[in-house]
Amino acid sequence: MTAGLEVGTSVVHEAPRSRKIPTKYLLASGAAGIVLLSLLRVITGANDIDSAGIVNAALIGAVPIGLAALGGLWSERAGVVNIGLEGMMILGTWGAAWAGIKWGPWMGLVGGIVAGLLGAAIHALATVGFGVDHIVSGVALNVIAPGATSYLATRTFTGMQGGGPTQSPTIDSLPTLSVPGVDGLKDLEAHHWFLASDLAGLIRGLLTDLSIVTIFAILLVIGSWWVLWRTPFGLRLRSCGESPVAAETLGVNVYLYKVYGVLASGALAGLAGAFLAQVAANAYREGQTGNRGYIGLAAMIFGNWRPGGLAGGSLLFGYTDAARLRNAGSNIHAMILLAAVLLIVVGLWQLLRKHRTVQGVIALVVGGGALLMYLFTDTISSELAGTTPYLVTLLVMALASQRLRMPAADGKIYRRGEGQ
Amino acid sequence: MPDTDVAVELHGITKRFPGVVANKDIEIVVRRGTVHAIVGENGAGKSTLMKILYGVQKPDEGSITVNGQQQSFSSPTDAIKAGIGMVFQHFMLADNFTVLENVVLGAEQLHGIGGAARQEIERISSAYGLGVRPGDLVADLGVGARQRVEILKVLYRGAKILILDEPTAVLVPQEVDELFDNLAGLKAEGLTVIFISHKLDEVLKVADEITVIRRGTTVQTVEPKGVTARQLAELMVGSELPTPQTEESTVTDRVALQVKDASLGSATGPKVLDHIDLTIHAGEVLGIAGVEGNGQAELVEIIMGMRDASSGVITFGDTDITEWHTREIREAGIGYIPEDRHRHGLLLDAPLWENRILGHQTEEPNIKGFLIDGKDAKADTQRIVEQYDVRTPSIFVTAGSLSGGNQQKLIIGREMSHSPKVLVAAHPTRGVDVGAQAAIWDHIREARREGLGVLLISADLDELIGLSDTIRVILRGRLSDEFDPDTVTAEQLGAAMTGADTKEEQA
Amino acid sequence: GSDSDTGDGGTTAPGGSTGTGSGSGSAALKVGLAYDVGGRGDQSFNDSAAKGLDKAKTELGVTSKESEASNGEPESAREERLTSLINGGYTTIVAVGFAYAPAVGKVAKANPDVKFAIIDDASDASKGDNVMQITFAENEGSYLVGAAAALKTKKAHLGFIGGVETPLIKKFEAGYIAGAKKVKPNTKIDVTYLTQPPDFGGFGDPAKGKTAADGQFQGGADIVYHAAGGSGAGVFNAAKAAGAGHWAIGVDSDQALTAAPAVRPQILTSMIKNVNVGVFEFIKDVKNGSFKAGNRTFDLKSGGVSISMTDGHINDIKGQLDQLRDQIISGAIKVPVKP
Amino acid sequence: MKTRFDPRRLALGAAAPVLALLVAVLITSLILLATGDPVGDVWKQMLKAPKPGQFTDMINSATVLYFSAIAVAIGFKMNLFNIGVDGQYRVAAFAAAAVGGQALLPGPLNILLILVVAMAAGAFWAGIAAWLKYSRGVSEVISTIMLNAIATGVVAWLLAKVAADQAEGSNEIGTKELPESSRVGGIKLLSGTNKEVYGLIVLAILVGFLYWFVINRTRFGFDLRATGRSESAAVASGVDVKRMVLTSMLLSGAVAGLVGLPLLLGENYNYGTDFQAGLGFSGIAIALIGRNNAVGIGLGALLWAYLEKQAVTLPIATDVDDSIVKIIQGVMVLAVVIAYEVVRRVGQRIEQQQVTKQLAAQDAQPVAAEGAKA
Ligand SMILES: Nc1ncnc2c1ncn2[C@@H]1O[C@H](COP(=O)(O)OP(=O)(O)OP(=O)(O)O)[C@@H](O)[C@H]1O
Ligand SMILES: Nc1ncnc2c1ncn2[C@@H]1O[C@H](COP(=O)(O)OP(=O)(O)OP(=O)(O)O)[C@@H](O)[C@H]1O
Ligand SMILES: [Mg+2]
Ligand SMILES: [Mg+2]
Repeated sequence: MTAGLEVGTSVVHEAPRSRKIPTKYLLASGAAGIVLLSLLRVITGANDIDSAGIVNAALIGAVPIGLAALGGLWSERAGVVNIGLEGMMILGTWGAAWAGIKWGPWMGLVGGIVAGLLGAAIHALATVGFGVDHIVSGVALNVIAPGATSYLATRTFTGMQGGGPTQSPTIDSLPTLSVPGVDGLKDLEAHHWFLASDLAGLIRGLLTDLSIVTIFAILLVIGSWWVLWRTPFGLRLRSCGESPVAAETLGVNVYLYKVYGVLASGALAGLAGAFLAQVAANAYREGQTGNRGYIGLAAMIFGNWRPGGLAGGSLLFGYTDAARLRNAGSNIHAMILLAAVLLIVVGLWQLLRKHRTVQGVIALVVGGGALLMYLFTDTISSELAGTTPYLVTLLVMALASQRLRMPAADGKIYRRGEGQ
Repeated sequence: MPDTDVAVELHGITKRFPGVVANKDIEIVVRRGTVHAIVGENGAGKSTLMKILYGVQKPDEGSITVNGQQQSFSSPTDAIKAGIGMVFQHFMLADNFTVLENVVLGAEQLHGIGGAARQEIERISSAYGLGVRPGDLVADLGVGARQRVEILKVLYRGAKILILDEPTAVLVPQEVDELFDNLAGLKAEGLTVIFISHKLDEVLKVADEITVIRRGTTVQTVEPKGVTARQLAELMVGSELPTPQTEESTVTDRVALQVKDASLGSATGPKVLDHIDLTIHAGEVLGIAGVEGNGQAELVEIIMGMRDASSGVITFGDTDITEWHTREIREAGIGYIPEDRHRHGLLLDAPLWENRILGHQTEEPNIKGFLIDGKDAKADTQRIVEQYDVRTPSIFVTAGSLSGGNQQKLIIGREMSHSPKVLVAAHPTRGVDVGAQAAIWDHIREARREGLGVLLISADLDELIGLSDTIRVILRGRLSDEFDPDTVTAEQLGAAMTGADTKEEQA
Repeated sequence: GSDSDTGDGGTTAPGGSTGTGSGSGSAALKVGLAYDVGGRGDQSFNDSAAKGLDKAKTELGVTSKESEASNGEPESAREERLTSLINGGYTTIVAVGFAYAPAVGKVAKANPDVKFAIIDDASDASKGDNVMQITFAENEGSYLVGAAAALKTKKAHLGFIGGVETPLIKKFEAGYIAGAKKVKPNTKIDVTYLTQPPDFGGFGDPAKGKTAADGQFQGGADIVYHAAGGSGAGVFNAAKAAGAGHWAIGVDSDQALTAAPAVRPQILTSMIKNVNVGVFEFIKDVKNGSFKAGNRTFDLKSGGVSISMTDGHINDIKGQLDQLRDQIISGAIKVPVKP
Repeated sequence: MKTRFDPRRLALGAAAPVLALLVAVLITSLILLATGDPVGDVWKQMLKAPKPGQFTDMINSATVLYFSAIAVAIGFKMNLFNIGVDGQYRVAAFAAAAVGGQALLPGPLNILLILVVAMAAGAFWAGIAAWLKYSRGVSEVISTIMLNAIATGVVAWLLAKVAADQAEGSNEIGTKELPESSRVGGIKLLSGTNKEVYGLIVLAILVGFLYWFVINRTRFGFDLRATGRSESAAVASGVDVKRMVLTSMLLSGAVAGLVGLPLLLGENYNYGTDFQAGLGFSGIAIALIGRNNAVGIGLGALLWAYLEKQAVTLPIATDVDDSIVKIIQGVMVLAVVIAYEVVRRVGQRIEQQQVTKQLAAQDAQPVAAEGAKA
C-alpha cells in the first residue's frame, strides 16, 4: 500500500493551474457572503445565524480543528500524510492537563506540544525512518495514543482533588483579550437591522474575549504561511513534498526536513489538544477530542493544502457545528433554505450554461427537496442536526475536490539514493 | 602525475549494487577547461559513475581527486562545495515549483530566495543565452527549456565542473547545436564539462577527449580526431554494431488502423492533439518523430482508449473503436509497448508469469472462464522467456529484479504472443542495450512481414529511419506530411520537429 | 464529609483493593463494583456510586474491588467483568448502569448465591431472585429543579442540555419541562443534545457543553439545566461567562460542592440522584442479611432523588417546591417519563 | 510477489510477526517498568490460558472482527482505504434489524432477507463514498470518516422513528426483536461451558474463503491486485480503475454489512442503543496485522479478541489499568507493519542478488552485460 489511488484526482492534472485567487475576489466573495447571511437572517428570522455569539463559538470551534489542519499542512507539505493527527491531539490533551496542573497553564501549553511531539516522533520513525505506508502508521498511532493517554491519565489523575481515571482536576485558565470599545456594538446588534447589525455581530464576535491561544492560532496560520512560502527553510521543506529526489540532488537532507515537517505537525496537533483541555474545557476529559483530528485533515484537504484555505475550512466546520449546538431548531433550519437556494442556482447553472443534464437535475431535485423541507417543517430533529457539519464538509469536498492539488510526492515513500 | 590543470581524477572507482558491479576500477583524468565525453552502452555504468562523482552514491573503492585535492563526498552538498554540478539523465525538477524556486533550492545562502536571486538568474540566463524566465512554472516548460533550467541550476551554484548525463537524449538537432554553443561558451569561461552520450557523432563534434566505458570498466581514452564513430561504437560494444535495415516494403493497401480528425483539448491553452489524421496499413510501419511532449503520449493514449479524444474517429480495420475501452481494444488485437515500462508495462513486484498475464487478463492462455489459469500462463511465460531470450533464472522472480532490457523483451514477447494486427510501440528500445535492441528490431520486422501494422514512436531518429515505411513528425499536437525514410535526413526531420526556429513557443 | 467531593474517593485507584479492616474483621463483606464507561471520577453517577461504596467501606468495613467498562466493548466483556469479580471472591456485586442489564441477568442465574444490584435498570433482562434492581425517579427530581428554574427565571426562558440522547436522559428532560410548565406554562425551554448514541462523547466533551450553553444563554435563557455528565463543566463555564443573573443547574451529585470552585457560585441548585444511597442501602441490606430481590425505586418519597438547597439560592421558593414535592409523593402530580 | 520454493523467503515471512510480537511485549514492559506497575503479574495475567467459556467468547468476538477486517482488506488490496466500515456496519445492522423485526417472511427466509438487507445497506453506505471518489475524486479517507459521523445521526434518527416501545423498566430503546424463528442458534464447540459459538461463524469462514478465492484465483481478483500494485500499469493493461473503485468499495461495504449480524442474529436479536460500536476501527488494525491475507486476518482477529478478553480481567487481577492492552495492540500493529516493511526490503535485495548470481552462473560470457543490468 502506498499513497492510495489517484483515480479521479487525476482530473487535477488538467485543471487550470491558476493557484492564486486575487485578494479582491476573496474580499468580494466575503462581502457577498455577509450580505447573503444577513438576507437569510432577515428572511428566516433566525437571528442567531450571524450573532456575535455564534461567530465567537465558531472561532472557538475552529481553533482546534484549524491547528490540527495546520499540523496536517506541515507534514503533508513535507510529503508525509498524517492521519495520526487525532492521536497526537489526544496525547496533547493529557500533556496539557498534566503539565498545566503541575506547573500552571502556560506550561500546560508546552506540555500539550511536547506530548504531541512524542506522537509525531513515532510517526516520523515509522514513515521516514522505516518507510512504512503513511496511512498505516497513522492508523496505528490512532490506536496507541488513546490507550497510552488513558493509561497515563489513570496513573496521574486518580487521587488528585476532583480528578479520576477519565478526567483531570481543573486547570487554571489562560487569559483572554477583548478589543476595548467593541462591546458597544452590542446594542446595534440587538436592533437586528439589515447588514448593520450583522456586521456589528461579526466584529464583536471576532474581537471580544478571545483566548490568548486563539490569537496564537491565528498567528500560527500566518506564520506557517510565511515560513513555508517565504523562507529557505520552507522552500526546502516543500521541495520534499513536491520532488524529494530533486531536492536530494541539490544537497537537501530530505529525511531531516520530512522529520521537521512531521514534528511540527505533532506540535501543532498537541497544541490543538492543549486548547481543548485548557481553553475549551479547563480540564482533561477522556474522548475530549471527538475526532477533531480527522476533521482537521478534511479541513486541510479542502483548504487545498494552503494555510488560508484550511483556516476557511476550519471556520466553516466550526460555524456549522456551533450553529447546530447553539440552536439547531432555527439555525440549521435557516441553513436548509440557504442550501436549497444555492443548490437550485447551481442546478440551473449546470443545466443552462454547462449543459450537464444529470448533475443539473440532481442538484435541482435535491434543492427542491430541501426547499420543501424548509417550507413544511419549522425545526429540525436534533439527531439529524448533529450531522450538519459532516454533511457540509462532504458537500464542499464534492464540489471542490477536483480543483484541489496535493503536493506531488505526498504520501509517496522516499528512500535516499533510490530515486529516478 | 596529477598537476593543477587536472580538474577531476577518478582512480580505481568500484561500485557494487545488490548483485551488480556497476563500476569496476574506473580510471579517468579530466583536464580543466575541456569537454570530456564519456560513452558506453546502456547500463555500462556511466550514470552511476557520475552519481558517485556528484556524491549521490558512495563508491565502494577508489579515490576521487578534484583540483588536486583528494575528496570523499558523502552527499551532493560536498560535491557542490567542491565546485561540481550535475545535470541528470532524468530531469530533477519539481513541476509545481517556479523556475526560481527550482534554481535556488539548496543554494538559498547565495542570493536568498527573493529579488536578488531573481536578478542573478536573469543575469546568468542572458549571459549564456539560456532564455529562462524565473517566474515560469516548470510544469509549463518544454523539454528544451527544462534542460536549460537544469544547466542554469548548476551555473547558479558557481560550478566550475559540469556533468551532463545524456543531455541530448531528448533534444532535436537544432536544440543540440544550441546546447553545444552553450558548452563552447562555458569552456571559454574556463569551465570543465563532463559529457555523457550514446550519440557518437555528437561526441566527436564537441569532445576534446573521449573515455569509453564497457560493462563498468574504462576501456580506453581517445582523442576525437583519432577515431571514427564506428571505431568508438566497437570499443563501446566490443563487437560489430548492428544498424537497422528495412528490407523490401511489405506495405499492403489493407487499412489496419485509421485515426480521423482526432483532437484532444486541454483545460490550459492550446490543444494537445490537433486534428490528427493518420492511416496505418497492414504490413506498414508508421514512424512518428517529435520532441517529447508534443502529443505523442496523448496520441497513444487515445488510440489505446486510456483517454477519450474530444473529437474524431478511430477505426480498427473497418470497426469504429472510438468509444471502446482499453480492454476491448487490446482484445480486438492492438498490442501495446508502453513508453515507460516501469509505470505502464509491468508490475515490478509481481512475478514474471503474472506480468505475462497483465494486459491480457481476458485472453487465452491466461484464463479459464472467469478464473486465472496459472498453469497455462506459467507454461507460456516459460515459452516467451526462451523464445525472446529474456535473461532470468526463473519465471517466479519479480519483474523489478530484471534489467530494463530484459524487462522490455518480456513485454515484447507478451504482446507478440497474442498475434496483434496492430502494434503501438512507444520507444521500444529506449534504455535497452545494443544486443537487445537488435533483437527487438528483428521481432518488429518479422511481425511486419506477417502483415502487422505498427505505429512506432521514437526519439531515436536512426531507429525511425531504419524501421519505418513512412515517417511523420508531430509538433504541438499536429502531424506533418509524410517523409520518405529512404531520402530524409536527420536534419530535415529535426527542422520539422522544431517548426524551423520558432521552438520557444512550444513550451 | 464523606458526601463532599470525588477527591476523597479518588484516593483509591480503580480496582484498588482497600481493606479498611475497621471492626467486623474476618466477616468483612467483599464488594465488587463494576462501573459504566467513565468510571470513578466522572463527576457523574459513577462517582456517586463510588461515594456509596466509600461510605460502606468506612461505616460497614467492607472491602472492595472496582472495575470499569470501556467504550464499544462486547456484551461478553461485561459478563466477564462480573464473573471475574465473583471469581475474585467478591460475592456482593454492584453493576452501575443499564448497559449491564443482560450481563447481570445471565451471571446472576449462573451464581445464585451471589447478591447483585444493578443501577438504572428494572427490566426483565436483569431480573433474578438474587438481583436488586435500583432505579431512580430522575423525572421527579428534574420536575422540582424545573419548577425552581421557572420560579427563578426573569425571562421565562430556560435551557436543557442532555449529554447523549438516550431514553434515560430524556427522562430528565421530560420532568424538567413538566415542572417548569407547571409553575409558568408560558416558559420557553431550549433543548440541546450534544451527541447521539452510540457516540457517547456527549458525556465527556465540555467544549460542546459550553458552546451549547452559550447558545442558550445568548439566545435569552437565563437558567440552564444539564444532564450531560462531564460536559456539564462546560455548561458551568458558560453560566459564569454569561455573568450575573445567569445560572446553571447541576445533576447527579450536589455540584455546588463538587464542581470546580470557580464556577460553584453559578450553580443555582442540583438535581441530586443518590446513587450512593442506593449502593449503600444495598450493601447494608446484604450485610445485615435483609437483602430483598426485585426492583426498588428511589424517588422523592424515599429520598433517592432530591433537590439541593446548598448556598441557599432557592431558599426563597422552598415553600412552593415543598408543596410540589408533597403533591408528587402523594401522587397528585404524575410526572411524565417521556418528553 | 513470492518466489516459489524459497525457504529463506518463507523464514523471512514468519520472522515478521514474531519480531513484531516481541517488540510489542518489550515496549509495553518498558512502559510498565517506567510507571512502576508489576510487569511480571501483568504478563502472567495476559498469558493465562482462557477457560472454555472465555475461549468461546473469544471466538465470537473474533468472528465479528473477522468480517470487519475482511471488509477493510478488500479495499486495502487495491490501495483503497475504507475507514468507513464502522458506519457501514451500523447502518446495515440497523436496517437488517428493522426489516427483520417485521418478520415479513417465515423464519429461515427471514434470515436470508436479513442477510440481503444488511449487505445491501452496507454496500449502499459505502457506495456513497465510492460514488464521490468515482465521479468527484473525493478522497475516500475523508468521505468515509464523514460518513461514519453521518451514519450515527441518521441511524439515531431512524431508530427514534421506528423504535419499538422500550421494555418495561429498561433504559434501552431498540428495534423490534427478531422472532424466535429467525434467529441463528449457536454451536456448542467446547465442553465445560454452556456458552455457544455464533452460528454465523460458518458464514465468516465462507466469506474468508470467498475472499481468498476471488482475490487470488479470479480475473477480477487479478485486476484488483494489479491496481493495488501499480495503478498506472493496471490502467494500461485495460483495467477500468474507476469501475474497480466502485466495485470493490461496494463489495467492501457489503461485507461490512455482515459485521453486525452475528450480534443481531445470535446475541441481541435487535438493534438498539446498546448495540456494539467501534468494530470498524479494530477491523482496520486487524487487516494490517493479517497483511490482508484471509488466514492472517483470522489469526489477527483471534489475537485481537484474546487481548481484549484478557484486558477485562487485568485490572481485577493486577490493579493495572486495562488501557495498557490498547497500548500493546497499537504497538503491535506498528511493529508488524514495520517488520514486514523491513523484511520486504531484505527479501527484494536477496532476490536481486540471487538473480544476478544465477544469471552469472548460467553463462559467464556475453550475457554478463545483460546480467549486469539486473
Ligand atoms: N540504484 C541502483 N540499484 C541497483 N542497481 C543499479 C542501480 N543503478 C544502476 N544500477 C545497475 O548499475 C548498472 C549501471 O547503471 P547506469 O545507470 O550507470 O548505466 P548507464 O551507463 O547510465 O546506462 P544508460 O546509458 O542507460 O543511462 C545498471 O546496469 C544497473 O544494473
Ligand atoms: N533503485 C534501483 N534498484 C534496482 N535497480 C535499479 C534501480 N535504479 C535503476 N535500476 C536498474 O538499473 C538499470 C540501469 O538504471 P538506469 O535507469 O540508470 O539505466 P537505464 O538503462 O536508463 O535503465 P533502464 O534500462 O531501465 O531504462 C535499469 O535496468 C534499472 O531497472
Ligand atoms: Mg545513465
Ligand atoms: Mg537510460
